[in-house]
Amino acid sequence: MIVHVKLFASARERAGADQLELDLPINADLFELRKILNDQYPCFREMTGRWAVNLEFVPESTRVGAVDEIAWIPPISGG
Amino acid sequence: MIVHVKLFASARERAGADQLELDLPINADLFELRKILNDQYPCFREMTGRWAVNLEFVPESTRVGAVDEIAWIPPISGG
Amino acid sequence: MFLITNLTIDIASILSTAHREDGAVATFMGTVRDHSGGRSVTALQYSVYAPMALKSFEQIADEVKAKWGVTHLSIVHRFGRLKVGEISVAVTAGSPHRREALAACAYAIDRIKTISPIWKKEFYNDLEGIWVEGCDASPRENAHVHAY
Amino acid sequence: MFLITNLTIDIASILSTAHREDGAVATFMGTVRDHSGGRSVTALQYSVYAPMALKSFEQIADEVKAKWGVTHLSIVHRFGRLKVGEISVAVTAGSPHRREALAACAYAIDRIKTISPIWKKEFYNDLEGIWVEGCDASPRENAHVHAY
Repeated sequence: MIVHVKLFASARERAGADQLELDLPINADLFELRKILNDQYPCFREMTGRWAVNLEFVPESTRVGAVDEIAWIPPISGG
Repeated sequence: MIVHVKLFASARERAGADQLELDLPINADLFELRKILNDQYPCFREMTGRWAVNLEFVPESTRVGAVDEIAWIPPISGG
Repeated sequence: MFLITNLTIDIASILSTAHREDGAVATFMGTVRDHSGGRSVTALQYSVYAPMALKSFEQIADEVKAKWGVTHLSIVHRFGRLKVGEISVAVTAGSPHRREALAACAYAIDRIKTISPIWKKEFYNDLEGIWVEGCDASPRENAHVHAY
Repeated sequence: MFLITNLTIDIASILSTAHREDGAVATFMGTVRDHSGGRSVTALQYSVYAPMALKSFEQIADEVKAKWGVTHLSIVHRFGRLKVGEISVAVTAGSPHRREALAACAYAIDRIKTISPIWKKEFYNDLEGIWVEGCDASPRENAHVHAY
């Protein structure tokens, strides 16, 4: 299945894109997504951050589907 | 010696004056001033408050003179 | 800035005097509530011993700067008659850090209520008005209560 | 009011939306400092994941209302490029009581810095600009850190 990962700030600049398209196995979780991301975009290997799905922070064990809004959240610095 | 006592808020309304003039013995302290005040203005007997001399809160043992600015400070409620 | 005024407190102009280069500006505003002790309040009147109140504001600013290293503290207090919703007091603190700015505001307003010679009279629908009797702590007690 | 805007934050208009009948209104403003980590800062750029940030503001308001019973909380955050001295964030809390209003402001700004997906890039005199890496706590850790 095709999923899209939204990128922001340092991650967006390093990847050179607002979002990335990935082909994941059905029922994949964010841990598997991260592995595929690291393989296809080596710049991700060193990145720290959190996952958000449908506007909520979620653990890496969360399974994702094609309709979910998936975002990679680098360390935040608002305020 | 003649001293003046500034009054505010409830004390001012009860005494019906912005300030009171009192004749005190030389070297009197605020404790003696209060006794004379209570004698001459019975409405003071029930009043709680603090003394200020020259814009500072002071204890009742403070001696006052004719040049001091003496004020009776009822319980405050600013803010 | 330390000010006692019978004019409407203009919070925007007060904030324009804060040192915005500091990074953190905290403000506390007290406003006239429409009720007090279960009764409906129609208006307030503040009476002030102005020279002593201004001196107390300066003292509070000195305390705040010593305790939290804030770079800026302003206190503005109204006197005279106020309507419901009007600002009675505005405290503004500027600091490099947010915790200090907020703590300075909290401390300053507590101190105003303890040492600044200001009195509030509440007016109700059907009554003459009553002077609110608040803090009557001795200066020595204050020093202990506020030594945090 | 929850707002993410690229326009100058107008603190007077934000305060006009606060419930002044409440008695206590506290505000915290973060402004752009002219230095960071010993370096001179010339400008900032904020980037925001807007729908998630707005959702986080609503969550923070719910938490604040549950914890302190404040009646009003507004959060406004800038995005885009800011000059030194400009307001980046403004939090306003209205409450019947001063301690709650100030505590709500302090809590809300801490939470924004922990859960709101907003990023700051600092520009210096001679450099391209660097994304500031701040909070990376997991949501579960947050819950503990902020359970005060």
